[in-house]
Amino acid sequence: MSQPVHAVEPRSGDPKITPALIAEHGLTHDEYDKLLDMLGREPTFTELGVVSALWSEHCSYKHSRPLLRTLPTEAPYVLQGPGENAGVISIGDGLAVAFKIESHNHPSAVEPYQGAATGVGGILRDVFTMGARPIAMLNSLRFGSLDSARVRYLFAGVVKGVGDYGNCVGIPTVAGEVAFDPSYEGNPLVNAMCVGLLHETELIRAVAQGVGNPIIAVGARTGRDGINGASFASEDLSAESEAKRPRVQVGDPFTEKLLLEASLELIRSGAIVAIQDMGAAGLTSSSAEMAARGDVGVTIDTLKVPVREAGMTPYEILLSESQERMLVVAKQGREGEVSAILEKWDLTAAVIGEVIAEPVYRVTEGDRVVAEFPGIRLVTDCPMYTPEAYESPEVAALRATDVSLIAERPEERDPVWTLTQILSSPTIAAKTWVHRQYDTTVRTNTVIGPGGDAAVVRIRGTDRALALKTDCNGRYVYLDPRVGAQIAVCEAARNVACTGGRPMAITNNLNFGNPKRPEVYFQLREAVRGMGEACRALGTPVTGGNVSLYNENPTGAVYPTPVVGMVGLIDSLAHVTRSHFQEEHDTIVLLGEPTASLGASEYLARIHDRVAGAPPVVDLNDERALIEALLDAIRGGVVRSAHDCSDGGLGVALAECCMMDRNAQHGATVDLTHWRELPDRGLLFGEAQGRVVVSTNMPDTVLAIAAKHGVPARAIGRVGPVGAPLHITTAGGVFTAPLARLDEAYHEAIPRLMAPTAV
Amino acid sequence: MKFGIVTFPGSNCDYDAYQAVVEALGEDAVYLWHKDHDLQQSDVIILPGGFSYGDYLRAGAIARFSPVMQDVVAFAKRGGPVLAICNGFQIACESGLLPGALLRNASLKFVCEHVRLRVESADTMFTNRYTAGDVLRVPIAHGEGRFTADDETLNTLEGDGRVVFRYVGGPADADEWWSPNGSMRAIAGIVNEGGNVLGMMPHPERAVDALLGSDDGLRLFESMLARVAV
Amino acid sequence: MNRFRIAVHITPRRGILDPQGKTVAEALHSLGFTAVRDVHVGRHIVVELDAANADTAAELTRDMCQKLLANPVTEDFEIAGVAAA
Amino acid sequence: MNRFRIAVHITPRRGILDPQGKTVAEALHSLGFTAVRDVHVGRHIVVELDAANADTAAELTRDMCQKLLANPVTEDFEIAGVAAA
Ligand SMILES: Nc1ncnc2c1ncn2[C@@H]1O[C@H](COP(=O)(O)OP(=O)(O)O)[C@@H](O)[C@H]1O
Ligand SMILES: [Mg+2]
Repeated sequence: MSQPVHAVEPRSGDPKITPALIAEHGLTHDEYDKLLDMLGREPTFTELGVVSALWSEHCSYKHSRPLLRTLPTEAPYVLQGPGENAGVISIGDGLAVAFKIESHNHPSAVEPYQGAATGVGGILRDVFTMGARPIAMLNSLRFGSLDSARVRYLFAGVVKGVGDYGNCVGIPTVAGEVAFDPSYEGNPLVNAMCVGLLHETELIRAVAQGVGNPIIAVGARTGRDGINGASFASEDLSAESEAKRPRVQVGDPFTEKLLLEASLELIRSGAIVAIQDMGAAGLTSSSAEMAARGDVGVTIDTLKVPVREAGMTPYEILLSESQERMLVVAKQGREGEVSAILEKWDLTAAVIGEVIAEPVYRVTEGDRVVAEFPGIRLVTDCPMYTPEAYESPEVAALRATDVSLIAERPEERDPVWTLTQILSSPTIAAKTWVHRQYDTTVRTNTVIGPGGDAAVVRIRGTDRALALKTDCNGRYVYLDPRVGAQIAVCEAARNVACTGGRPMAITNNLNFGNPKRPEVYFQLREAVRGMGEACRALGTPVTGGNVSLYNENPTGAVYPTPVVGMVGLIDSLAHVTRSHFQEEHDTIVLLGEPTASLGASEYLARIHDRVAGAPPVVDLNDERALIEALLDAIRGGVVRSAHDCSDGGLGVALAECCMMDRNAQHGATVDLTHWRELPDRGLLFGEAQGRVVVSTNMPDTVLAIAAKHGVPARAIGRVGPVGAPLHITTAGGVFTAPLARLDEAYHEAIPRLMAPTAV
Repeated sequence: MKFGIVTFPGSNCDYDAYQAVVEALGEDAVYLWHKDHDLQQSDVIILPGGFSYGDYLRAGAIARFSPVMQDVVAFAKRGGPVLAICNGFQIACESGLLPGALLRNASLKFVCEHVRLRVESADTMFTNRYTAGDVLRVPIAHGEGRFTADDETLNTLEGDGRVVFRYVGGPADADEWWSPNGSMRAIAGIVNEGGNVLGMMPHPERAVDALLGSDDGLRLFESMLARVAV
Repeated sequence: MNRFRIAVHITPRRGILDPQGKTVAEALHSLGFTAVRDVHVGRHIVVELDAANADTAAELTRDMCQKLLANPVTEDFEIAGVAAA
Repeated sequence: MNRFRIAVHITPRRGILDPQGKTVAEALHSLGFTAVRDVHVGRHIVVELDAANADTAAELTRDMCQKLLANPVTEDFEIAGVAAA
């Protein structure tokens, strides 16, 4: 039953509504019919723009929402689940953590530096608009092969953009991942995650309320930046979107820093009821979403919006994606306080509208109405789609390949050669070239920064800390979306547990191709299913996330990449555990069991240039037991270091334990002959899940704790002196890897590849 | 003793300096607002790190004109102790409190890591709790830290023992000069002629807690306690 | 072959936000330069190269701007002058 | 009062290491621009202001350079052009 909507005269100078114009705005026939039905008349140009933005994939999640509804979102400590600017969990003592991840893939493909920088800016605003002070950033990046000059340009630009923005605002970037694979050529993935801290009492939601309350635009002026950016982010990358370059936006981290301080002061002042970032589809989506959440009407006068350029139309003002802007709903009569706080920070505030009783979304230009919709239907009437889905037969065939038949290369007779080859694969190699450009220590809470498993950030005034990590192996998800997504959750949880953290909750970023292609929608559906299963099994609800579809380029879709951002809680700073060996003579214990499986491994990709086989099987109950056992042992004070086995398998994990920290490199002597029935390459480089390499001075206690949890465990060797080599004995014989060789392979690989790149 | 920490628009290590003084050192600290002409009777002024005015144009070039800087300069001319860290060092150079300039890192990249700093002079109000030759582990995090000055200035600095900290720890030899940012003569920190203004790119306030990797910076703050009359 | 010195101006594209220019303009105002209306900060690049004549030198430089010196997404460039060096 | 557009060049003083120029030169070589001998990167600042005439406009701008736009320790500046805007 559509409410009556006033007739709205077309604005002189605006284009006529034609089928071509409708198509240009990305509306299908059905969607346009829905619009006509909602309005009961033909839309104006402004209204068409508003709807095209709000009903774009980016704003409406029209292809993913039905799937996202299946994810677990609840736990006693979840204060805010999906649907807000960020998720929020309680961590005790009246403290809470707000966190969310966001993608800026398409903008970064076009302009890596600004694309990445503005991505960081957006996610920062999502977190501080919840009333939280950002305390840590993470980033999850995917690129094509570094052999390509264009890819090196994208990689260098993205890393600089992430760094410059976060460094300037003064938030440490403490963890992340970077992987390289030809499938991301031309369509890099740039996901940024922000974690903030707040008092539960300071939590504020972006819900417009209170008839008569003024709506205030805060921060930077509105320019013609990124108009239609939201629909831009919902299209395949193509020659056309190359032509859309001027839509790229420029970030201003300096203004962001002022906005951050001003916003937190505003929220603490109690003078406002709601605040939201003007992100994708700028003023349009922020105002419409806040109104919908509060089920109220709003009216906005575009003439009152502070603009950067003369002659901007309502259409442009509504859809501009100029950065560093906020929309605030203030308490009636307290506008003065609001502008006083903004003046203190040299920022501008302008009342541009108000909350009204009438259930309409109305935009005026002065006193003439240029757009009017029946309230929340603008948001709620967006069509939802469940496209056809089936698995690509090629992928099924690849998964079915018996990779054990792939013949070894002659060089592999020397396992040290194989090991160094894998260590120097850019996906495995140290990412110091990246995080050396990030301020990892500002705010003086970073206990463990980049370079181990998860990052550890202490909570001042308590004895506790957060453990943070993003993870996803796109190759696994490509070969088996459901299992691959389960593994992404498990690996993130394992990384968190290795530092002594109890996995609490996740945010996630679903980076997929064009959902209208059945094999892509299949990947999306199965990955979300697997993610949900793993989150249920590990008791880590999903508190929010982001969906980025149409990650394609003329050469095809990227690997389906559901990035998991995990937040864990460390109960006592005494439990903080590092991943590299600490003390000579400590016993090395392997928790979990190796298998022969080489499917989907880095070994196959790097040594044999093959992407094939089934990803490692993952048993969610075993993963849970492993985490419990590990945390018991850590809390019992018997674990000196813990490092999970992931990409590259046990061989890489052991090498990393020896030399990942260049300030303290220990050798080790390891005996794996217990698994003599396994082929060496499976034993050393297979990526069996559910494994952690622990070093301890009390092995019996560790083994007993593992047994209690039903986790297979075995002492496999001892930590050697500083600078000694890594000796490994297998059924195939003994080999000795000098640390210098491992160090060189692991630490110099990316610097060497990036050397020729100018800034 | 009371530390006044200036907050410029874009400062982001003011909080770290505050925590170092209050939590690690156990002294008083107040934030000083850039628009005010009020140092609130502070005994020591800290110009903290960050990106004042976004480091636009040149790091420190705009902040130097903040109202509070007139008072800070006057305070320094009266011999008042000023600790200028990172962006604070850049501001101090721009405002003439210290000689030279801090240019974009030779690598053209922002660099964040723990570096080794050698104490070149223990005979300043900022370093009397160290011994010359001590090698400290202190974080750096900057994109424009390449200390640059003409030879005459450099020679004077060396001659007068005003080079306080130097980057060392070359891959080959731990004592070898080795600058992560291309600074001339590997200079990491200097004092003014009066010895009461210290400018340094590394962050002593981030090195006051072993849990975070080093507490080698704490003695710098303790040195001021020892020497500055209250 | 002759040696030429070519000056190139790289400027933020009009309409695209220039936070640096904006901040500098505000700083100039607070310094009392109230007559200032607008400021834009770009790069001034001087390239010295060998070429047969001034035209080819300029041609080469234009090519460099497109390939490397200017960001085609956010910046405009202009060959400001070609002089024999 | 008239509106003027003044272009200012701010260049790293000769003798002071210009890593950016060096890196750009190398990058140009690796892109095949082998004729490039040398590159220097400075700032190109465009100031728009109101003044009675071109001379006072230039005067004002010179003053801005001395006060803020250029660093006397490491940079030279030059008023490159004054145009009516
Ligand atoms: N883009 C990045 N930004 C910050 N830290 C990163 C980034 N990429 C990798 N790291 C850090 O490098 C270390 C190794 O990363 P990764 O190989 O993903 O670990 P794991 O295999 O245990 O998941 C981690 O500490 C991670 O946080
Ligand atoms: Mg790990």
